[in-house]
Amino acid sequence: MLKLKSITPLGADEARVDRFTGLTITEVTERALVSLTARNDQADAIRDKARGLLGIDLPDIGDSAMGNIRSVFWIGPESWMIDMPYSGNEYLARQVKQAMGDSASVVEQTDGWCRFDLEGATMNSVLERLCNADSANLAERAVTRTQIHHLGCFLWRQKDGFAVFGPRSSAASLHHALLQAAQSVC
Amino acid sequence: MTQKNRVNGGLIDRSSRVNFQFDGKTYQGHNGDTLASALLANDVRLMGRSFKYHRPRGVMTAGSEEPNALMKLRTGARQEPNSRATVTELFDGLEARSQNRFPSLKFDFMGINDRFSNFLTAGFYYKTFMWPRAFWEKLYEPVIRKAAGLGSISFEDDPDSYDKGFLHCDLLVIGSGPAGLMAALTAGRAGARVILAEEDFITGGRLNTETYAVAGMSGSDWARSVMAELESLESVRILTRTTVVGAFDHGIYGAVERVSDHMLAPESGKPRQILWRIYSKRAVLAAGATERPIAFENNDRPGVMMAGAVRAYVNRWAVTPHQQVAVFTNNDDGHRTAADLIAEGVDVTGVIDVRPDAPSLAGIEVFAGARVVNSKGLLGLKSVQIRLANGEIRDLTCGALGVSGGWNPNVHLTCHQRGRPVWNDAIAAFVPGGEMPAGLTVAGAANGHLSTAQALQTGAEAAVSALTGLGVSAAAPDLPEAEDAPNSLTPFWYVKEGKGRAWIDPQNDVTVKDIKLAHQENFRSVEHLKRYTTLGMATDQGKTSNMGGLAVMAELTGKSIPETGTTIFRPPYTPVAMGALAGRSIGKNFHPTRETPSHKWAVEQGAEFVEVGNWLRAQWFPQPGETHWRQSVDREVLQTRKSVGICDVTTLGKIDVQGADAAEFLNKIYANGFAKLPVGKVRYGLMLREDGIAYDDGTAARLAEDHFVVTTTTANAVLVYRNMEFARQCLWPDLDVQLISTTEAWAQYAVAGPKSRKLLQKLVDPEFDLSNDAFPFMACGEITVCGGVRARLFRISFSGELAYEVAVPTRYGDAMIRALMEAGEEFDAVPYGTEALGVMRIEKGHAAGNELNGTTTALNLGLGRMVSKKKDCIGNVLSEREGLNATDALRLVGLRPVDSKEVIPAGAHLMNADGSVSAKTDLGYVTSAAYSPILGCSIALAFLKGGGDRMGDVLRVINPLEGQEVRAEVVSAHFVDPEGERLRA
Amino acid sequence: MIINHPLLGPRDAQEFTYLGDASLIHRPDWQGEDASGQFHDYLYLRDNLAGQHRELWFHEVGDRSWLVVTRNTLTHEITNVELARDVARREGRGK
Amino acid sequence: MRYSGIRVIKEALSGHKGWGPLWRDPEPKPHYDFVIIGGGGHGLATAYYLAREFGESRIAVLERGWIGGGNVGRNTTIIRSNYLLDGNEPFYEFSLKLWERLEQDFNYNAMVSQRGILNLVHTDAQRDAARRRGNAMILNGSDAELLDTEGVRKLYPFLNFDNARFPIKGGLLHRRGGTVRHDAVAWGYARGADQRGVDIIQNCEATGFKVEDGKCLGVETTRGFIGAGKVGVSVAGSSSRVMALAGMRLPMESHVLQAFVSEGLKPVLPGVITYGAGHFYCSQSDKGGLVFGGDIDGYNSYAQRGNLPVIEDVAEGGVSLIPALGRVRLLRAWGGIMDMSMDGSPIIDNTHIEGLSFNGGWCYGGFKATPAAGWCFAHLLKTGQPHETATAYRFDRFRRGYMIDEKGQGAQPNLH
Repeated sequence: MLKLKSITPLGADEARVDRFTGLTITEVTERALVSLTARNDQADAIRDKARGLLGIDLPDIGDSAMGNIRSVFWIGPESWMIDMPYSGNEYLARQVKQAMGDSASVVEQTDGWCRFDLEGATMNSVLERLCNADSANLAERAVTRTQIHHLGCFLWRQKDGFAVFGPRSSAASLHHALLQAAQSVC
Repeated sequence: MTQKNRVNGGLIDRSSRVNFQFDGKTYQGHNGDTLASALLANDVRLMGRSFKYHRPRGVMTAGSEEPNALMKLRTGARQEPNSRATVTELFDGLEARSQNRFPSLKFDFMGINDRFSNFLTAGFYYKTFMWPRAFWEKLYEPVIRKAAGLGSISFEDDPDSYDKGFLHCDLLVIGSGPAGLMAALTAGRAGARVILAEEDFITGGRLNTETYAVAGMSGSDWARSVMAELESLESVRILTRTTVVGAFDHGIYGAVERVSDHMLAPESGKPRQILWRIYSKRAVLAAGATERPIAFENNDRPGVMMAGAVRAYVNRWAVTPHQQVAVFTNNDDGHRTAADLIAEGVDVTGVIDVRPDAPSLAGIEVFAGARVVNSKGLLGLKSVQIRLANGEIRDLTCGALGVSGGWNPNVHLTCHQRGRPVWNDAIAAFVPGGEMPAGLTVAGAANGHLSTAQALQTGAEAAVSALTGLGVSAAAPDLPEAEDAPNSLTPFWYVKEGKGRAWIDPQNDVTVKDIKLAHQENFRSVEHLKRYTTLGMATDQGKTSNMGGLAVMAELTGKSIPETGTTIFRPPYTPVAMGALAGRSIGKNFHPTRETPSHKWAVEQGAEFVEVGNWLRAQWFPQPGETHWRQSVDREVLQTRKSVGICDVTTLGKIDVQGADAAEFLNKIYANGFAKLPVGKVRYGLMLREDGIAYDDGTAARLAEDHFVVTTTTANAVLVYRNMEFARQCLWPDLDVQLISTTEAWAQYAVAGPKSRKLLQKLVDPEFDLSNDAFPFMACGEITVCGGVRARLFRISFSGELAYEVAVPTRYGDAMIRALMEAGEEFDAVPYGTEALGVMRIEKGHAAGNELNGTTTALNLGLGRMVSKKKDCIGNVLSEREGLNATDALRLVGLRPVDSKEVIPAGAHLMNADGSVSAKTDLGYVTSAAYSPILGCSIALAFLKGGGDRMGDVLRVINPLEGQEVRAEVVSAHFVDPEGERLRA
Repeated sequence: MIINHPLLGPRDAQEFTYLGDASLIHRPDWQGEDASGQFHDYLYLRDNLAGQHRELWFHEVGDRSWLVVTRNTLTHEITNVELARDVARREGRGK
Repeated sequence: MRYSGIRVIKEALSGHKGWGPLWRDPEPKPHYDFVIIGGGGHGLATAYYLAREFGESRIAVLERGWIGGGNVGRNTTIIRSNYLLDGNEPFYEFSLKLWERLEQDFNYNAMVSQRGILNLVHTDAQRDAARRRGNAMILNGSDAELLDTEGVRKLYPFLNFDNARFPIKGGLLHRRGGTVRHDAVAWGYARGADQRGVDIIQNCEATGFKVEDGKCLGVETTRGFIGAGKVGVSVAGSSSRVMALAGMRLPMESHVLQAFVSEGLKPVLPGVITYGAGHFYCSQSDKGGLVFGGDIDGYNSYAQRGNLPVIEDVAEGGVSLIPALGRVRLLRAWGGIMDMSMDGSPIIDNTHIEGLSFNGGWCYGGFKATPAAGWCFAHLLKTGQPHETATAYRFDRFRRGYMIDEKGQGAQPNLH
């Protein structure tokens, strides 16, 4: 039997890293994503089940909960994205669905997105050339949808930087936009 | 070359030497100069030509309101027409050229227009050039167009890049004069997030151009001291070279920062300009005021300037516009100009003050109650003729005349949301009023507070009140001691003496006479006046001229100025480069690109790509020896139908639908029924709009009782998702259903052709049975491939062959296409692109975008019976309207040329075999056409009136656009395997 | 424009897609009397008010909520924003 | 007074004393045979043709503000007859033919300039659609040519052919299309109507209709009641507001469309060009400004102003199509209110109230329709029957299912 080899959203074998004065842009590929949405009137039920499964509380609107390995961020009314290491979690959706039963709709989202992490002293100056999110004022853990180069993205404030999620098919366009803004600022 | 007109002092760096060119001649200036100040320093007064009469023109102002000194900057692809010399920062190597003249600025053939000015009055062109009719486009208009316009563009691609950015603040302060500085300081000290935007390349506004002391120091020094504090505050952001150009809804302002315009070219990777979108909670407009002229005969000569501009040149740039200067004024400001000139040793030959009680001025002759009635000097002012209070006419020698008719507050941004300014008698000017942009307050001269002390005070007050509105307490700083002279002005708009022309709008050549003519012809409303005479429509948008025109009209109608009308302004405040508005989204980056999972592999195969929305899809895969695309496409079709072909179909929208009521929900969304679809099955579905028109089709696969995957067409993925969310949230909010798009998450390949099962069996893990019994037509299931990679398999067919669509996680998409091709080698599997896909769907009579064109019903498509009448679904009620169910309604049919060598073009119209050809006899049109390699001829799908009854008829397929006519037979749209045996095999 | 999203706070209107009058929530009964006439009025006729206007916006580049926004069509001032699903339920929509 | 070159010379030599007002400002009379509400292009044209073609003279045009202040004064000046559908193309072709002899007809130079309109195509599907449209135009007596990429390059060599996201694959050229000096249209019709006895009454707002027994007897205005044999409403942008005075709800929404002009430039664009891959179309005025526009802002509005996203969107399209535009400066942006109808097509029809007729719903296509809309509305007012080119523009088409939907967007006004 053939073994399939994965490639990154930018079409390479290895994740890409771009370094500028005061900014590093790191492509992140080894994360698994699963969306979790409460069925009607089941929001409380899935909070309990999620706590049991993940060991963390589902975050409030616009927020995220970050554990050592697992994180969850809010994506819509009674809807969250679970973020875990890819390795060992190729069937994450199935596991989450089993835990949630009929109380939630669970959808595999891992390959729906590409992700670039931005870190460094100029990250806010770069982001202000890219999107209307008030990145300098985003609290740690906050997550927001925003538009970058006409693409709907998630912007997630983490401890030392930002994670930008964009649609995977447009990874090259998003990456190009990030690089141009970085060159402009750095 | 010496800088003959340079005087002492100023905010220029005399240690620097900056070389620049004007009309090919090299001059020197200093850092801190503008192009205009440097030209004046070099005694260059003639800087341009006017729009209509090509009259010689010199600089009139020292700011962005400049109507006259417009030039082409730079050369080659960076050539930039109509640039105002007054705001062009001087840099080494700057090349400027005059425009709208031929062959030279001093001698301009079109200057002849001035001789015929009596014929070229306002709107003369509306009354002539009508005969003969054909002459307009051929003769009159080309001549007019060539003569009109100002500067020219290079026609080359702009080599520079532009950024966009987004800023957030509590308080946006627009302008950094005394009012703006105090507002920013007040808010900054209170800890508010402040953005201070200044159009100029230094902050301070008129503090840099006046000689008054503030807090015991020069105005510019005081400004520097405030700036030092502001710069130390972390919450304050200072943007110089940044013009706030528009006030938009809800506190959003557009601002343009000129990052690199003071350099020969931008640094590598850096933008030329940035368009900032500023999200402000509150804003203070402290944009100052613009001085207005007094019109008199021949008031447009180079050397006639605003008095405040003369002061600015002397005090800030250490330049006198000429060695001999006179002043014409109706207020005390003109006297300041005279005093400042004298202080620098300039010969002031007189102050002409229309006020009989004009104050006297030491050392200068003040002509009280006098006026300027004419001027002399062809290419530059030589003298003015003045009429004294006693009626005596006298000539006064001067090479420059500073004119002051008072000051107009810069209300522009307050008008951007249709706010109408209100009249203020005290300063005889309009001040902000009416419907102001929410959250905007106005301070300083922009609000009619013309003294420095008032500006400082109102600036602080505006900030305090703005912050109070935000719940932030702020204290006004102690106000520094400053000039607080009362405003003494006698309104005076134009000199009535003289038969010649007195210019109101010097760029567009609108004179007092033109306004009189407009009045005579009943163009009396301000808007009619503007449109008829072109007053205020030039590049300066009437900043110095609108008020004058209004005042003349008011006098003619016998009404007051506010009764006559108001001047209102539209964005942008000053002209903005289109590049800045477009930013990075141009050229190849106009829209983001979407790549399919097989993109990298397809590139390696040498595929031709085509844009489908933002997607790039492989169109066909040329093989060595193929010289025409048709060869590739025919081969792909034939080989697919003969053996097996593989196509990336990832671009179809995929929406995951889950919930206890998912089936019921789909029953409402689709025209046909879904409630009874068994788990493990796929069904074709047709979606209607509420108006009964078919707008999308696709499939829904039931993966579990409470779980479906819906596919949409590539083009409508976003729209279908939005509509489904609307139905879920707004129409049936209690249905238990959840939606999320998964288009990107799966790489999906069609594997089509008689050998497709055999091929897939090599990749699908052995525990999954693909036999026709176990996995029949329209089956679906979750499987694994290649040793445990999770996947989905659908037995659906667009090609009409035995076919599957297999989906794997996108990261494996590249490996999957390679695996499929490798496994397919023994079957001579081919990849096929969108062209072959299109050919095969036409051969099968499947509707696609050309057929689902937003005006066709299920009935038109031959799918009328799919629309269930037994349930509620979007669109079923209105689909029953008579107009959509006429007996001769369009029906989808197939067409085959009678002569198989002929080609039917898509977009052709259908006519009966005999009879006339006209719109009235039009029977329909060809939607899609292709060459069918299986049938060996051109085939087409068409909408034909009453098409169902016309099978076998021969029609004329006409394409008069390209002179083509083909006879074709009406046939079933299902050209290949109409019974569908192949796909069930 | 800025729409004050009931869950997310102020958001640029550019993130939203506009549909139209909030009366589009009130889809008629397909089996009601004169259903065709009812649907015609529902789909095609508008008050098109110059003044306070309740209208539907979809947070397309956001949390995918449909909102009912009350906005003055003369001034663009927005005075109220609600989740459309709450409005729909309150105004009698169900399954 | 007739206008001519000779007259201009004579007046120039005698101090321009002979020029009189283009229209009078009369006091309203108590009664007219025809009262037209709305002194825009359509209303003035309606009055003009009622007088000129149908021999009527007791006509008044009521204008809330100043004539020509609505969409005829704030459009992008394009005229064309390049529609697809049967309900539309005969009407627009009629209109274009009227434009072609308008200036001689009303003796005013409105600068009707047929310099050609080019609609670019970027995909095969667009080319198919352009072919269908071009053929429909030709069948209706209009003109069309299908150009390939090289054909486009010959006309506009400076477009983005080599670095485009969506390459130019050709275009549909409509040579008789072009531009007109928009304000002059209003003034020309006003002058022509005034000369034929029409009372043009500015600063006169309609505040209500007097309806008795289902018959409209006249109009209440800010300047008193004005009786009328027949009332025609032609108030694009305010249609819903005015017809609400008669108790009617219309199949339309009001939306803002922004338009733009650049600084004056020496000749750049010979004709009108429309981008097929973005929201941008552009022409150049005789004064030298590039006049361009794009999409509507997309939300209901009566505010006559728009917002930044659409300005940016238009600029992106413009610079993507014409890279040299990057250094051209935008001088002015403005907004107008459009009657966006439910299928993108207009209504010229009687209402359920006898003696009250309506003309509106022109979306952003009203300017080019001005002569034919005036003519057809005059025809309707005079005869009670629709003109033969305007038979499809009825109120009941939505109820009966005969929409005229050129864009195929259905009942969503902001997409038309």
